[in-house]
Amino acid sequence: MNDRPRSEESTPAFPGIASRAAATDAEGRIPAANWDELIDSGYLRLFHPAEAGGSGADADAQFDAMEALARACSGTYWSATVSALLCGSLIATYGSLRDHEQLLRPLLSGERTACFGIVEPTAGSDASTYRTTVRPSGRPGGGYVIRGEKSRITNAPTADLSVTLARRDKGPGDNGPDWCLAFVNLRQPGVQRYETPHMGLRAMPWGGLVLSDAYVPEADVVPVPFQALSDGMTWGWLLVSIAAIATAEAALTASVRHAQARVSFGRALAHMEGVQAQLADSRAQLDAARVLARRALRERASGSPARQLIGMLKVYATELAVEITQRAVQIHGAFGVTQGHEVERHYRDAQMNVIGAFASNRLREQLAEGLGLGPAVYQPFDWLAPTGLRHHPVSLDGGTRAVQAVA
Amino acid sequence: MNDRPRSEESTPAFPGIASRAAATDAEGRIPAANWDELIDSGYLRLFHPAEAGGSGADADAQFDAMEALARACSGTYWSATVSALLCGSLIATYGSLRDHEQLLRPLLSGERTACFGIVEPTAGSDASTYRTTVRPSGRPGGGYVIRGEKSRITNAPTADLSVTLARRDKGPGDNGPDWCLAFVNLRQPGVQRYETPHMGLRAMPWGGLVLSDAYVPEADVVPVPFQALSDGMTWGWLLVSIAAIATAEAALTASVRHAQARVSFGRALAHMEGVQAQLADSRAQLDAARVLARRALRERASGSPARQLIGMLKVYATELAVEITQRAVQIHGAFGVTQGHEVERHYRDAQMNVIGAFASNRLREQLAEGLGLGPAVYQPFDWLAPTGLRHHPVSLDGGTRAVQAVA
Amino acid sequence: MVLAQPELRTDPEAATGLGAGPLERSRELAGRLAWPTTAERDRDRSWDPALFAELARAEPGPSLAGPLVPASLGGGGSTAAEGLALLEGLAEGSRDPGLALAVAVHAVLATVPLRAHGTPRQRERYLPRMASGEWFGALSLRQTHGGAVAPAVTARPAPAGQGGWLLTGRLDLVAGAPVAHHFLVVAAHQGGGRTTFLVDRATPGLLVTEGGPAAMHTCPWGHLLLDGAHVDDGSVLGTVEGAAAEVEPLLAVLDWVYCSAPWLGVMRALARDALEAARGRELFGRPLTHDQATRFALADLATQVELAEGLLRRTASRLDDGGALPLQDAAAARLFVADAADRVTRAAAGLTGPLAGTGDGLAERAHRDALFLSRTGGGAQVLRPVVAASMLGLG
Amino acid sequence: MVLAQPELRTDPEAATGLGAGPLERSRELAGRLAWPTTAERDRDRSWDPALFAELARAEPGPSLAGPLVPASLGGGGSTAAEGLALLEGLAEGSRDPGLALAVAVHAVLATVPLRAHGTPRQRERYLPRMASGEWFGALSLRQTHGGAVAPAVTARPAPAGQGGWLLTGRLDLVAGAPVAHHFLVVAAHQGGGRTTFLVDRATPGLLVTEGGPAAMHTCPWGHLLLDGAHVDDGSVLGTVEGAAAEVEPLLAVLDWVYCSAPWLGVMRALARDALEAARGRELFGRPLTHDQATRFALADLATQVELAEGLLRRTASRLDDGGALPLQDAAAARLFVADAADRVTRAAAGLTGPLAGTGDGLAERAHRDALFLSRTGGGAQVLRPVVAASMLGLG
Repeated sequence: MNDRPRSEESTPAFPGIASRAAATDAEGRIPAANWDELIDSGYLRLFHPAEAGGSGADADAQFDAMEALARACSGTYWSATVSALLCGSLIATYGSLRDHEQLLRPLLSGERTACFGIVEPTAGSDASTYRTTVRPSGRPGGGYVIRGEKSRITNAPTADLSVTLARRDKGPGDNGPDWCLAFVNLRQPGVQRYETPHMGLRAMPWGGLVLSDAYVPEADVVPVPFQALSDGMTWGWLLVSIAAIATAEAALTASVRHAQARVSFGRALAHMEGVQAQLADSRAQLDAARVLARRALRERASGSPARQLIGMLKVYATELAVEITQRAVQIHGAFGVTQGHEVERHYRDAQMNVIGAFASNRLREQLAEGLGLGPAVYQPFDWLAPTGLRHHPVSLDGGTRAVQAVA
Repeated sequence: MNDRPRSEESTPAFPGIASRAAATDAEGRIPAANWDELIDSGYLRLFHPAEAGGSGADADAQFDAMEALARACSGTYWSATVSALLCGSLIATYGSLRDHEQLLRPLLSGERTACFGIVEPTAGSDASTYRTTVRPSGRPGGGYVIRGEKSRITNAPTADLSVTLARRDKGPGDNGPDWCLAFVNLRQPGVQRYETPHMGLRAMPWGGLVLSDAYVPEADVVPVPFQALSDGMTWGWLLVSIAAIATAEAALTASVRHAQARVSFGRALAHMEGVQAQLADSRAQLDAARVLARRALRERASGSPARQLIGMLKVYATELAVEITQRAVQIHGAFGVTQGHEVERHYRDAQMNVIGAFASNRLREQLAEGLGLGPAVYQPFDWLAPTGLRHHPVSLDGGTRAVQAVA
Repeated sequence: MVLAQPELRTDPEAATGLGAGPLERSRELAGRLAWPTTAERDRDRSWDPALFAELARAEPGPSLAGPLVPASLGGGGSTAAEGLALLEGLAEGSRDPGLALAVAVHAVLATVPLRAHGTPRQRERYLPRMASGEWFGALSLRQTHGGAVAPAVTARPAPAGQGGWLLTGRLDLVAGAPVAHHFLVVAAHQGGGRTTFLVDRATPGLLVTEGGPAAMHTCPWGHLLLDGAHVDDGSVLGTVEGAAAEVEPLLAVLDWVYCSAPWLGVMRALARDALEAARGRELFGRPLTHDQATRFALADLATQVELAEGLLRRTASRLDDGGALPLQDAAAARLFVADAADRVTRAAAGLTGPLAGTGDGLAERAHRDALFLSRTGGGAQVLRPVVAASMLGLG
Repeated sequence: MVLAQPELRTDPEAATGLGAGPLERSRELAGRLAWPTTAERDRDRSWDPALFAELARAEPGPSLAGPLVPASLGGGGSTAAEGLALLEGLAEGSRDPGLALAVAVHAVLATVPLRAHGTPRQRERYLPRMASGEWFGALSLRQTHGGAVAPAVTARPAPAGQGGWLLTGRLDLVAGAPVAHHFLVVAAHQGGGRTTFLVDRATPGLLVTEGGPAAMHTCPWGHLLLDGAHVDDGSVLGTVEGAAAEVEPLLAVLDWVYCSAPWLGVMRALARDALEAARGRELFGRPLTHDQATRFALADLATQVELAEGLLRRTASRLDDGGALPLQDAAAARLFVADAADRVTRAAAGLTGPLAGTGDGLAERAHRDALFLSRTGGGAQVLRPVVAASMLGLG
């Protein structure tokens, strides 16, 4: 059933990356050997057509490879997939092959990596608060400079290139969009970075970029209407969803193995109905998530935005993975909270996927809008007092008004 | 309402311990200043009467102090409370003040700490697999020696004393119990220890003891029927439950603060009904847990075993705390998974309480027994095949039998 | 239909120090008088006035019709905690959430606002007859959570000379309507302020019709149609335009606490039924009690009951201790109890209903009625903001 | 009662590539023929033979009475996936889970075992008449999960000379019993082996009585009492003592997949109702659609529908692709759909029922019937071990 993981023969298994996963997590960085293996496997090329330097795999093959890599090492998966799939797609979609092939090809060959510079320190997914701005450099050769700070960005501490969301400093008569993507070379003066230590996905580089008038060639500033960008972002939701499915599958597999091996009170855990119930529920839920994920990836890969479907998937799969890794910790008992144990890592990793890209509740808002409920309407929380339901200590003998002053 | 945390005036707030909590977690050990503060606060004396060197606080005062300390630093709380409350109570209950006052007093004064050596490497809570044994030393001066390994024990890496569950090597004619508690001095040859790194409660010392014929004076080996021990263990369940409540309360308080401060899409999170719903559900559930906890502690402190009540509390409060810390991570977004942030610590700590002492599902088994369902009956999982519901790929055209051989 | 009498459990009050008594007595009474006809009354959606009269006059012990009415006015003079216990026992013994709701509305929700805010004249006129069960008081469950929903009834001053007020509007979900002597009605004035009125059934311009929700069939339900119904100044309960500070928050607390109370009894009955059902069934050739997943479900079910009991009783007892209960504590308790009732009814129905077609059908009725519980008192959409407001300092 | 015709949604099959058709046609048909009387039939627990006849003979398109019967035998000749879609549409259009269950039992559960294991003679005798709706086939939902529950019917050889078998025992939960022409009955032999029999209603020694569970009121329910009922050798379906390898696993898969199918339609209808209800309500003077918690609930509800659809359709389509479906995949799908139905009915009922007393009462009926879904097919207590067995290599 192709909503189960494929057999090992047909899917790259990343054995080296898998064997190093615990150490990679403990050290908090991706070893060079992982990148070598990624390059050799052809993983980075899967998502793009031959003319861009890719191998143009079909959606199911992409899915299998993504899940296999994420199962081997979720931190490595995030880093590689943000670069090759998400940033690669943003460049291919909003840039042009003519102008930006030289940016895209090194991402697919693995010579370089990219990050998607979107979030800023002041707020999460609310773009209205973003301040990073691109303006003409004023230098003789033309071009632009970019200034601002991006934070909590995958690959920011190590990437060569940032696909950066920025405001455009529009001169008079410029009727273009307010926003642009700036493809910023991070190997230049005017770029500072920092790392942000994080609970899970420890191997994944994560942190901030401080851009102090870093230079951007004219061709690498692509004006984009903000709404048009949202389709590009769904690649991020999708890659995170598949990370979650892989982490859940890994935790479930470990749970089955532990249940078969572990004896308590004279019986292997596998013989206990309570354990069976946890395994079966996880299996059914994960199957459902995987069917939805394959469908979403197929639709997305065929060019449909599939926004609603991918949003549903992101919310469900990431929260489910937290639940399944929690069950795995419970089945493993003290082993599951011992550092260095696979399940302890999955538990920390799983929560990162809920937060990563758009967080669940932000996505739920968008899903509701997609259901025809209209955009979110915020109203100050001041509508309780007139109803008589605020600040009224109540007494059976009518002390209401007397006590009210105190409240 | 005394099922809410008391105001700061009436409860020791452990300000120094609280201020060091993040650093204590990051360093993975409890600083000496914490022990000084604990001693000065009188915390360690609360749980025992004056004749044993304690201050004999009532149950509500004990509860308030426990919650306050656990909110300040859960790792410090675990270590201190396992020593003074759990080990202290085991010594007081199964030993005698005459023989063991000299063991108990230093635990309450803070000069020494103790661990409860129960679990062994082979299995979790299944005592039938435990092999640690006490036998007569054969030395001229009499006394006993103890041999075996205890693992995943709070305070094992640092304690001075182990209250150790062991089998008795019974000579002919010895009709005493098969089990004993041995109060083992850990500052002697024949004791080795190791640390086990763990996901949460990092400041709490956790690890193993290898006892190689360590000496135990005759008076410090207390034969106890196994059943009688179970009442002593409920102190452990209770202390873990209160840790969970404190961690949940801390995470909830942080969530309220963050919701008030954090602006997204032009509104503080506090004005969003989705956030309000999470806060309100947490509040109601935590209130219910705290009412049950106070009742359980009152009953236990008054001498009732309150086994069923404490078991229910342990299951509910610890799983609830995981849920509430998860909601807190979600409300905090990326902040909640950044190392060094309070909520990231609470999230890791919360899961330890589910596993610590008896894990939830083991307790559910005991609760079921307490409901009159009889003891757990394990039966090999071999009862599906005869029903026709195993290994039958089914075809609408009757391929069942043909395919069956393949399955 | 042959059914065993509900098995009695030792009174939990004895353990919690509330003093033995009201719960056990009311449970015994309800088990004897009400339970034999519960399934039938539910099926026929019928109300038995004789049964209510018997419950109201039962001796000894606090009256079920007016436990919170002072003894000097003919009531039970019970504490708030005792009142809670009476409703718990009533529901546990009768295994009838609808009957218990009808009694809670009459005996607490319609009564306490008179005790708290009535003039001496109002108290003397209504409370003794309500406490005896002679006069049934009713109100709409749409009006027990303040002005969260737009007021359905308006008040305008009666023409000069006539005095008093003219009330116009419709109210549904009126618990007790078909049998009530009078109604508590909150009406909005043109300026937005709201006033509570005592409206006698005989008021001209008031039409009472039958009909109710798809749940709680044993509670008598109806609608009120007020078409310029004239009430005099003496029918104002509390202050004119004072409802938002007087009767409305009180009604909210009373609904959240006392309409939840029966569910403690219902949950206990369901927990007992579920245990019995598990003991009686076999699966895969083994007793269901050997199935670990079933054991876990029963353990969690018992835990929910214990938690809900503890929280709700603690909340009610605060009305005795300090005399004033913050609204948000009552809302938190209701939020918890409604959720627990949902969990417990589903878990119990998973073991006992709806396949059997035997027994008195409590599993199915409770599964249906728990949904009603969760939607009344404003539901989570009202309760959560009330709780959150106090946490956030907003609202 | 004035109700709007259920709003039609674009056929989701068009998007998923199943080919436009069966779902939409069956939904339209059921909306036109069945839905106007659904609330009434539920209230009266009635079965309308004329309605079934109309659904069975409706043209064009696959027959609702025998979609999976080969066209050569007068059936619809549909694929497994199309059969699923027909039942989805039937339930969505009729808003009647009970009617859809009755049709699923007759048209799939009672039919496919004949297609799969019947002799040519049996197939020719039964299938054309079943596909036309002339003969209704029935069985007990206690017998769709193998030998998990102890067999309630025993078979012993008839006395020498007579030949055949004598069946003795009782079966309840027989869907279709009051209107059935014949029954599938699994009976245990003394040695423990089990055989499937086709038992005609006219068989001497067979008594059919009416009566059913406290749910799914629009399905005709009954009990079978077999008192040494004599059946000849020609009534054996499959091999003697072969049920555990033949009909039992097949029935389990059919129940898990096809009795779940209607709930995809019911969930879609509920999701639509919940959206409408949220659009129509105000709370705190604001449209409920502005309430973030309500929006979240609706988003999760829609997600559950999408997940359940995807998993169940994928499972059914495997019966077309590969021709053999592992039991555990069907069990996992049922486990998921029953849970989704529970979540969706509760969420929808939280927005639409049971206060209103308006509409056709789908929220309340579905809330009641989803409990039935979760308890049949063996319930989680059977489904989970089946799934776990394949994961663990045990069982």
